[in-house]
Amino acid sequence: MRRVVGLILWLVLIAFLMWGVLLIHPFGYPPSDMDDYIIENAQEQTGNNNVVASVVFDYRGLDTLGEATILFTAVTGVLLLLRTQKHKEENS
Amino acid sequence: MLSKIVRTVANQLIVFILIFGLYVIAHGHLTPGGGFQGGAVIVSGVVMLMVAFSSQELKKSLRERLLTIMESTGALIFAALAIAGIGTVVFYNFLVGTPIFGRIPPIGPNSGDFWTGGFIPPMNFAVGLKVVAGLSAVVLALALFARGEEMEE
Amino acid sequence: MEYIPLNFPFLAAALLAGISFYIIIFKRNLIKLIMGIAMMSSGVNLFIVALGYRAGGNAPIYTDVPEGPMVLPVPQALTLTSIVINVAVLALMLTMVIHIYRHTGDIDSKKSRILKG
Amino acid sequence: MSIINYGYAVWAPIIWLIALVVIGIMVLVWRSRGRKSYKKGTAQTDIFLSGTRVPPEEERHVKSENIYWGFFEALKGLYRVMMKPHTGIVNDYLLWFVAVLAITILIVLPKS
Amino acid sequence: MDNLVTHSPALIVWLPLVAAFIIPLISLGRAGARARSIFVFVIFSFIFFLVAILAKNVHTVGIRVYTFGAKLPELAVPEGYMVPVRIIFEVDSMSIFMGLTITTVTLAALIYSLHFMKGQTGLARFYSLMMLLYAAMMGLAFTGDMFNLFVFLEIASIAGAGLAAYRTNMADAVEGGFKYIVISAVSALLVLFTIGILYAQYNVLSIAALAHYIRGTPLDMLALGLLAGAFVIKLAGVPVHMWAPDTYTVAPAGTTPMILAASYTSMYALYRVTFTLYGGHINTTAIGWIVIIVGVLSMFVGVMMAVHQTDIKRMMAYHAISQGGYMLLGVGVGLAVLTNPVALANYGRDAINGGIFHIINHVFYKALLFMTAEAIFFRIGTRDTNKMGGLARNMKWTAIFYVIGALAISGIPPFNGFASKLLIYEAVLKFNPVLSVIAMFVSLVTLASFTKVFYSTFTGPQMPAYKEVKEVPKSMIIGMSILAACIIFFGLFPGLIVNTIVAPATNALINQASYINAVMGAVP
Repeated sequence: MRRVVGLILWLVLIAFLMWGVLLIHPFGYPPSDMDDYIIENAQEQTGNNNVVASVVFDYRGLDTLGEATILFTAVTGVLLLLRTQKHKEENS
Repeated sequence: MLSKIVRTVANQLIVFILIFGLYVIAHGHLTPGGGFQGGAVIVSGVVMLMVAFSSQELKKSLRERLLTIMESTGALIFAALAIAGIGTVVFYNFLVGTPIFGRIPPIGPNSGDFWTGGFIPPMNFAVGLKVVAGLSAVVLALALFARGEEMEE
Repeated sequence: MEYIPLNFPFLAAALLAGISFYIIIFKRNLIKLIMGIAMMSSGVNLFIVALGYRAGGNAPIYTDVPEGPMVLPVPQALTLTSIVINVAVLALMLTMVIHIYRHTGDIDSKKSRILKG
Repeated sequence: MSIINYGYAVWAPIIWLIALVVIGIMVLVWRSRGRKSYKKGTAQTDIFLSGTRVPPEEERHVKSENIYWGFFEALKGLYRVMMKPHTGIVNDYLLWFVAVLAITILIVLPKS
Repeated sequence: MDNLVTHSPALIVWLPLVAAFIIPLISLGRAGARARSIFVFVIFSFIFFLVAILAKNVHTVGIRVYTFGAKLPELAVPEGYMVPVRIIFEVDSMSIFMGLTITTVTLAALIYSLHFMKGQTGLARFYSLMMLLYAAMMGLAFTGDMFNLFVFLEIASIAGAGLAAYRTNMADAVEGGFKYIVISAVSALLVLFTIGILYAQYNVLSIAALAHYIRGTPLDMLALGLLAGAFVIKLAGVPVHMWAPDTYTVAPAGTTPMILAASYTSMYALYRVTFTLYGGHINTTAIGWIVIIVGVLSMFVGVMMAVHQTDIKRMMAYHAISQGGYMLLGVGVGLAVLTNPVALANYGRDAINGGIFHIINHVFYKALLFMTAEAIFFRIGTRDTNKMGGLARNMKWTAIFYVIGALAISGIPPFNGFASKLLIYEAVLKFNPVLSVIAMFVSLVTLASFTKVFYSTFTGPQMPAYKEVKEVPKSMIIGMSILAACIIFFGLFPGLIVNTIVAPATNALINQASYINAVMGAVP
């Protein structure tokens, strides 16, 4: 029962996804308003040859701060969960 | 702990892995790569050491305290570089035009100049430091926990 | 480069994401569940990076680049961000699975259901 | 300021509070005029259980799962249906998620 | 001071992030614990001050745009160009409404945690994660960029899951955290996929620019469906609510309100998407009805499951789902009549007002209730109501706060729950009387369920096992009393609150054009 319903729903969803991606612009010919601006002006504005690095650190710098934060969060979470609870009591 | 051959080779290889990782980090603004990628390369070296020797060996040198300090420092440098442009706007590339990494390369294809990129190369270093410390800590903590041990202070 | 009929790269990425949906619905093993999520993230990353491809384009890096158009840089940056995010999520998930294994002695999702009802 | 006013419904907490206090005083006045024969601490207040032993106070406390027993008994069928999806298995949660996604898209898509 | 106001949107997100990075360093020192507490509170008071001045600023000048890395904060679109390139923070009244809610709750949670967590291990990382969760929620509320929204969504999920699984020695805690992270990861990946679809069509990522271009093509509607589904699971609407009781039950008390607030930031994201991103250009009736149906189902199923529970926190978690249904119902009615100006003016606006007002009310009283539940757990070590009894004799303050929260959640005047529920009832009655009757019935069952728990937990004879139970420490009482004071204030002056912070938020949601103009206004 669960298997049949699950299969049907899954097929519906995957059909929608695949139908959707077929409507996207032809592969290799994307619209490029924002990216053209970046490709043309990145060298001048950030003084940097690597446009991807310009995007990562300058144009979308906050995303990268968020990304670094996510890594920090995950490391903090992992070390928090793998702590030992027996000794090493906090000095309160 | 693996055999002596593996350990010797790993001991030699770690130098090259470190150099390659540092190269990827340092040239992140000129060639493909950057802080995350280079950091991941260096961490792969750490994992190699962990396989060749053992996590118990490694935890003596990679202490939790050291890794925490390294990671927080990397993140703080990144955040500080982000806020340093607050005279204009946060994340303003304030280093462009200054002597440190401030040169502007010729527009169009060129052969690349190391001292370009504004705050991007320092940020790459900060991120690299952070990634090395963070991922090493995760890998080491997971490996040690699986053996019922813990990281040393 | 010729126009590729039916957007095959997008289709492949969507299919990868779709298959991973099958895994996360039907596989009871928690490690397999995590692998499904990793696969889904790969599918989504492929999709996004394929969006930025421009026919005959070079990498958007001006160091010794040949003449010609450049592929879009923003999708590559987004993919970079998303890869790191997924690494972080996977690390945390694996940690929790280790703990679940410690507590229940099993990694079957049917066995770890203390909270229900 | 403290009025939500739709023309037909008005909500003014301060006026409501004043009204509450006035009504409270009236109730107290009314209560003080009642019978005075009730006395605490006498046999008047003891529990009488048809002659059987009255259990001590701690055992008389009604447990949480016994409260509203009739309500749950009457709605047994509803609860049987409702408990079914709450299996606690994470895969089932994701299956519901897929169902919601599929149905949402089915409803939304024809509007384009 | 002017500089501070100008840069406050960025600083409000930046400061807690930096605080989270510094906290592990401070805790390494010898007097780590004390220094950490002082540091957290100094930083957080400053953030609170920043949020307050930003709220005042937004109230006077309208939408604030902050562009990261541009030459001027207001320069969202580069000179002589037609699309925004950089990441934009766009703070309107709705964002600041969420910001005020989150900040108040976090302040109460931090004060509460001070004594609650004392003597536990791993506190440095615990507080670090709390600050990260706060930063992520504020970023989610302020951001004007789709991908940035995804990033903050992920930070919030990871930090929330780490906090939920904090008590790793209990099997259920890890399980709850795991369920939360799996659900969050899958829904966040769907959001990312949707961002890909939108980016492929319009080649922009900023919400305002996307809203400017969206015209309701089939791909747009597919994206709307995926986004709505992904956010509904994050805000725990029935039938994808099952993770919420599991996670809320096991999270330590100081963090449960924050995870709850995080789920409401997802609700904010849903409103942002439906109103601001799609609102003006498509017929929103269908999506409005989806939101209404999810809301009604949430109300009913949530409350019926809640009556049945014997675990006190799990009961409250189900009530959180049920109350979330009220918000969805109110805003859904507004969404369904968004394209009909007469109905919108007649009752739609009031419905949205009620739905939004209910967010802040519910976060306050549910946070208070979670805190009382965990205060009981703190003293007697169990969450099972079957084992409790007579606790009001020893824990008077906890009992009083519980009563305040219970009356507020059941919609008893003059507490704040009544004000927002009244708005919802009245507006929904004009839309569809059946829905309004269901809402009132749910409120009734809510009261019944809280009465049951009050009876079995606080009243009755003193249980022999709990003769020695003491009142909880001061800082926990202070944390709870902040929220209780807010509840009573909001209940006594609902008109003031509605006029100053709720109605502007409603206007910000409905008025899509001004949101777009704030970014795209200069475009030829």
